[in-house]
Amino acid sequence: MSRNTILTILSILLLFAFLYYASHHFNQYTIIILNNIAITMIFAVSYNLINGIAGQFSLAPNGFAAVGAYTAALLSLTPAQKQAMFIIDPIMPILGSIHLPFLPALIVAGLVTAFFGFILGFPVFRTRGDYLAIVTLGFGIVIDIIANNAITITNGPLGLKGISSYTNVWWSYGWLLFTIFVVMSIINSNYGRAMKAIRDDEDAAVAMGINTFKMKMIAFVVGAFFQGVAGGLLAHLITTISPTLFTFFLTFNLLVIIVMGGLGSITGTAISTIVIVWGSELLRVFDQPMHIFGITTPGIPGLRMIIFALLLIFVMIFAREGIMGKKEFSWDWLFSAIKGGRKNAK
Amino acid sequence: MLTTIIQQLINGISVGSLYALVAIGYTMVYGVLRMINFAHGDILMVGAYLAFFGISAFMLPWWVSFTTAIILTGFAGVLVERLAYRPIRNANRVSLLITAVGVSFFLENLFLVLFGGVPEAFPIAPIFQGVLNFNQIYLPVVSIYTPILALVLLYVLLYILHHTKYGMAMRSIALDIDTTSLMGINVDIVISLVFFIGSSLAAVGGILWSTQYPSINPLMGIMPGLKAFAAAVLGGIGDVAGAAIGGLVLGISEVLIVAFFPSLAGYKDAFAFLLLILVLLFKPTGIMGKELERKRF
Amino acid sequence: AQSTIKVGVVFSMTGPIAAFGQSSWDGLQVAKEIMPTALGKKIDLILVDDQGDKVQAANAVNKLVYNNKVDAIIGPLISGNVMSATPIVEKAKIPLITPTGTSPLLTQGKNFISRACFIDPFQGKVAAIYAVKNLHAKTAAIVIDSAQDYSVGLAKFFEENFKKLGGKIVAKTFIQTGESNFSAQIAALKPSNPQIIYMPCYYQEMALFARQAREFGLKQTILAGDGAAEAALIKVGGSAVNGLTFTTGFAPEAIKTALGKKFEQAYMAKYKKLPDNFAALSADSYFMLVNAIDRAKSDNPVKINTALRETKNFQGITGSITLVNGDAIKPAVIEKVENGKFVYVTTINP
Amino acid sequence: MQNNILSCEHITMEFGGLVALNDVSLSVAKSSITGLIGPNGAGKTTMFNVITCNLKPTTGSIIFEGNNIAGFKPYKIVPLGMARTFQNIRLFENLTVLENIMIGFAHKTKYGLFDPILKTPRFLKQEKEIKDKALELLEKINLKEKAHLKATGLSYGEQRKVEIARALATSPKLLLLDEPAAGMNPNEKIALMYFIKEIKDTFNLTVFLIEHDMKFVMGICQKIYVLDYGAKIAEGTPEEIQKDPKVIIAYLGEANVKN
Amino acid sequence: MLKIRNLGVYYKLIHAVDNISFEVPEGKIVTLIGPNGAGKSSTLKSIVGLVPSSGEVNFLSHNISKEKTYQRIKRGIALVPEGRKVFVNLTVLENLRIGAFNKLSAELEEKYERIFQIFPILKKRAKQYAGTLSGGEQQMLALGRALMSEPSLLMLDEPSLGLAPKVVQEVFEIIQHLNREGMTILLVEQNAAMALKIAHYGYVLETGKIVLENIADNLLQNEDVRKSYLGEV
Ligand SMILES: Nc1ncnc2c1ncn2[C@@H]1O[C@H](COP(=O)(O)OP(=O)(O)OP(=O)(O)O)[C@@H](O)[C@H]1O
Ligand SMILES: Nc1ncnc2c1ncn2[C@@H]1O[C@H](COP(=O)(O)OP(=O)(O)OP(=O)(O)O)[C@@H](O)[C@H]1O
Ligand SMILES: CC(C)C[C@H](N)C(=O)O
Ligand SMILES: [Mg+2]
Ligand SMILES: [Mg+2]
Repeated sequence: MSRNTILTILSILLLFAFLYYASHHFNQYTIIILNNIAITMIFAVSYNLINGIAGQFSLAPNGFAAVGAYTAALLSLTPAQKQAMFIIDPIMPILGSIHLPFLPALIVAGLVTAFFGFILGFPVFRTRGDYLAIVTLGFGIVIDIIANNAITITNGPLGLKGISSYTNVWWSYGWLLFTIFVVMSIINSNYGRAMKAIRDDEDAAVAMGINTFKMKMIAFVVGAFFQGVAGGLLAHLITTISPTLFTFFLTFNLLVIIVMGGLGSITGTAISTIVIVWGSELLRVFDQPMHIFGITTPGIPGLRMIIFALLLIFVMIFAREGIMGKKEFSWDWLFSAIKGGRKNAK
Repeated sequence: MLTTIIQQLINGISVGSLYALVAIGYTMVYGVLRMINFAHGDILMVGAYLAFFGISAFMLPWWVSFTTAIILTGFAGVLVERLAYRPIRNANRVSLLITAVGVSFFLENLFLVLFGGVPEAFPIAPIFQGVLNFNQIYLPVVSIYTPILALVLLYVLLYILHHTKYGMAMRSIALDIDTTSLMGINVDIVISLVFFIGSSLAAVGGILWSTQYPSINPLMGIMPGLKAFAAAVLGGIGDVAGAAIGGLVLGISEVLIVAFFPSLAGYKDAFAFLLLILVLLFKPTGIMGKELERKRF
Repeated sequence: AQSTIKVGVVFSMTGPIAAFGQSSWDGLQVAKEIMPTALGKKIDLILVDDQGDKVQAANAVNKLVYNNKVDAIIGPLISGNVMSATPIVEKAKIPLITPTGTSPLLTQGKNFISRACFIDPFQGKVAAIYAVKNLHAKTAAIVIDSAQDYSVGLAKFFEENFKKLGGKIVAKTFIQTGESNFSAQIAALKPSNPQIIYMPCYYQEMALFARQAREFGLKQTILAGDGAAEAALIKVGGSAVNGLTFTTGFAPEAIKTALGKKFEQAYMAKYKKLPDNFAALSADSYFMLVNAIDRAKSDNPVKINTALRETKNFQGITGSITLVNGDAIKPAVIEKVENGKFVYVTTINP
Repeated sequence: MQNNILSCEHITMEFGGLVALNDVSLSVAKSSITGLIGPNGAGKTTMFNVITCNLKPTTGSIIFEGNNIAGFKPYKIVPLGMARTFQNIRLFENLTVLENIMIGFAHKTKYGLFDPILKTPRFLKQEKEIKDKALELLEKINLKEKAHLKATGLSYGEQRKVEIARALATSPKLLLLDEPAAGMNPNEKIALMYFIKEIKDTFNLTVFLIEHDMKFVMGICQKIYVLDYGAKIAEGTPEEIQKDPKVIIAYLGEANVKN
Repeated sequence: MLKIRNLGVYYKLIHAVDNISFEVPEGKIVTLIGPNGAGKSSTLKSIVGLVPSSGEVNFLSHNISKEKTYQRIKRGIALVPEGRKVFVNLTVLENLRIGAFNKLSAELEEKYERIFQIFPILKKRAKQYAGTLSGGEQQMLALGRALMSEPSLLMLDEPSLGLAPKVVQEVFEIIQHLNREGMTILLVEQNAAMALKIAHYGYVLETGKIVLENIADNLLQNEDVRKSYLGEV
């Protein structure tokens, strides 16, 4: 085994040790945030495959997340729960009786979402640039509206409640590692190179004999699969889903994350996910009464978002290439940096 | 039956021209900066609030209040461009988009903090009051003004764009900012002008919108913004006349769907976007749109 | 064990039903001024905004339970949001009392949910009786907000009772929270020419719907539920809501208890207006909670919950309250909008 | 004609009302260097786009090694043995020089999506092969030291070479070059001429090129076609073309003709 | 007319132009030659303020280094940018019109006529979108557009790039003609032989530095120049 493999395995073990400690000693709220980080990272890493690596400006993740979340939730809810919940119209009979354990439910959710991605890919990849963004944005909106109206499937705007909270740090970080592994494997292969070529110059990529449609489709479908899974994990974390959860805001958050981390950099995505998820949690103090210099200000709803928006605009103005640019972390890089640091120290 | 159809058609045109008005401003900014200005809907909200304060807080006559609101909103748009968009004018598209959404959040929440989330009742100007009744066909007076105003403003805008030198500058900026400044043109001023016009149009839209649905709140801009965006794309984003057509098509089809397929009522917004996706499939640049930047081999 | 008792508050301070949250919060603060302590400990209110959204409500409750470690929760205000918060408090064993969530499903099979208000089967029945007896309606149209559990449920209870009393539902149409253009729904209703329109929705949509309905020549009485009991209805609806009649849990005119009088005075002094349904019920929730803590002689959430659910003949602002399985059995009040004001019509006992 | 690797027959290409190519027929002999010249807007690049199937001609057929390829998907042309460069250099900006070249081998990889995920021997072996071959190619063009630089960090002339090498990586039989010498100074042009001749021999290629620099074209091509307003106005050896009065009037101008 | 002192242009880490100084006297043609990436285009762009630069740019005895691009243009400088950059979505006539953006519209007709005299083909194409012109026509349009502002200093960036030999010939003739009518010209070219033939004075730029300057004819005779830029081995 090479040094790098050993180091990688060691750090994964370290992560698991941390998670073990966390799940026994941290309070539930912190654990929810830890889960949130992992799930958001799954979303963001897979989203970066299509947006950052293949360079297709898709705005579809909220739609995919919805498909995944609803699929997983409908599969894992018990028939009795479903019967009780559908008060406007009864649930579709097939869906009403089906019941699966968590893991199969997640995998089916991923597959169903990937299938949506596949179908959607046909119209989407007829367009480019802003129009592609718009078509995928439209997809998200259409999914939202279907979720609101296909009442026999989704229970409409009332949403699904009482989903079992299966998601824990093991599930979410397990899936996260798997996602990163798969996405990195693809990036570091001929597929990834071809996707990057398409991003830089699509016509030139065609001239190199690359089937650009196929490559974009692969990025899209693989991304959709993991976003579906992440949606499923999310549903089983917060236990209540309704169409409002899957609005453009979700996509927007991911977009901020991948741009802030550096479009195309998985390392950057990981870092900025932590910054954003944790950071917006910290910002919550602004929504609560604050005690500054002995004066107590009442909690002001909205203040947090104002600050978030302002920070966002500042980041866009001052950090255009993102935290990592298009670079990735690697052990070699780390060691040479340390060596370089030593040299400088002398 | 015929009454119902006519009634619904009137409703459609009235909503549609509202969409059109907002869409025109949307598309104008896009046409010049190639930027989807997600904050456009919120600018509309700002316009509505300003008009509201003019009448309710400062007791101004409606027309003074409206004109002031329209002008002030125009300047608000200029300010947004100056502070948020200009510093990243040369950045990539995604950063621009994110900044625009950031501005949108900022405006929504600023108004939320300042004025609270409780809706305010928008005062209806005397000329917009009342409903005409022709044989069981009801025609609210606003619905007469809206299409007319939309048409007039569209005409004015097209004139500016195609028959004045500033309009020409706007079109050339859309293509290449640097080369435009090489013509001795103060690009910043021209872009400010675009934002002024676009935002003033949003204010007009906001006032009319609030007159038809007289409850204003800080989040009121989201829906019209989204609809106008769909309309703008439907018509071919960047094309002013297209935006107007897109708005009408959207408004009418929306109303007709609910009227004649009541069971599909909930899908009316989906319809807008399905229509849009379909149009893009067969004409990837919208109804009136031309291909934007085509890389030549 | 802590020096203060922490009570989480989940209200909708922004979003489509922000007015509910604002009124409720006003009422709650007055209540706290009246009774600032329990067991001799200061009570700390921690407000989190749920933006009127189910998912946000679940997030808010999560945060209160696990981050702020509250001992009890007041809110959310609307049924859908209560439902999404329920699994969290049931699991964490923290008592939750909703001031105004009226759906019967909220407490069914639950151990930690209570409420200060009546439930919808009763409210729907009262409305149906009023429609038939007082408004002499034989036909009705129903407008349902399909985004709200409350609306869907209440519409059903009204329909059942109205039919039982010989009435006929001639049209049913759906709207959604946040919409503003109802011309299509109105045009669809119009041909059926109902005698009344039953609209168990929230104030914002109701006001806009009423305006547009009047513009398109629909003159029928609109009958509604407690979602109408908010001043913003009149502010937005203007003259179009004159005549709108609704069932609700409270009217200042119906105050009889000592606590009620005291509250009314303090509220008047602070806000220069009369308390409304939301202020009163939120305050009642608070008083019930304080009362339960005192009876439990402990700030242990499970013990508080047991005491709370055993509340009997508590003399609250809105009358004598007894909880059965967390549900309050209470009279309903009928109010009406007249010349831009809410006017008390009558009280109907269960 | 068996020794023609490419022949275009009666190609007409219309854009809306504009006739960019009007019934043009031409053929490229195996192992030759053939030139295509003509005034700006004559339709030269359009002709290339038609040949590489980036455009579908309104009428006409393109016979490449005996098969009519008109209407093929453009990416399917490369495996048949045709590669091109662009009028403006179009390298993949964010990839290294090495990766740029590796892209040229992309169409030949034979592993599926699951191979890289499972790290199968097939995947590892092919990746190594591709990398080795790409390095080999870079060595041939003396750019091995710059393999790990971003492509945009190279000088213009070097970028041109990388672009050509990238095309070579696809193992073409026919190489199409669109104004390869544009933007180069006379010395660089001469170097490029030698380079093209050299790769033609080492890789046993046929080259078809567009160029406005007459020294270049005349110095390198065995046969030249001349387009004007979308129509072929002349064909022949460099000597014949230089003397052709039609070409002089349309393209060269009196002053450029050495007597 | 134009005096450059210690001009420097940086792009992040790349030092494209390194402290150069040179002059363009009134009424002359001065040419700037050099290999690819020498910094020629960067120099021209910094003179009109399109890229940030250090040092001093003096035009008609005014220090214009702090001015915005449009202000410098208004002073009477025009640049025909590399790659023509005509506005493809405007018509030929509109392209000309925008060239004279700051001029009174009363004089427009005369101005158009002057341009059409120099480039008769543009008159035929007047109503066409510039995007549909051929490369040579676009180059003429770019020149015409620059002339519309009646600049006292005309700067051209590789006007012969990608043009057919015949058109190259024409373009150079026009440049000379304009100069004879009194226009000062700063010409950047790869085609050093042609450029030096029509210029009065020349500078050779290599990796951001001026390595050689002289009367154009002398440069033409210079051994190094002949070797490096004229393709004579
Ligand atoms: N996709 C297209 N749509 C419309 N017109 C086009 C398109 N592609 C090329 N043309 C037009 O076809 C004509 C021929 O263009 P082409 O690019 O082939 O010329 P060229 O011979 O390569 O010229 P140059 O030497 O300047 O590169 C031009 O008039 C051009 O504007
Ligand atoms: N916008 C830019 N960003 C980064 N580097 C740039 C930029 N523009 C030019 N450069 C770099 O600056 C240097 C000088 O470029 P410049 O375009 O001025 O050269 P030039 O002499 O005009 O070359 P050419 O003859 O190829 O046009 C080159 O190394 C180039 O890569
Ligand atoms: C605020 C009230 C109108 C809430 C309503 N009773 C509900 O249960 O949703
Ligand atoms: Mg060409
Ligand atoms: Mg240059």
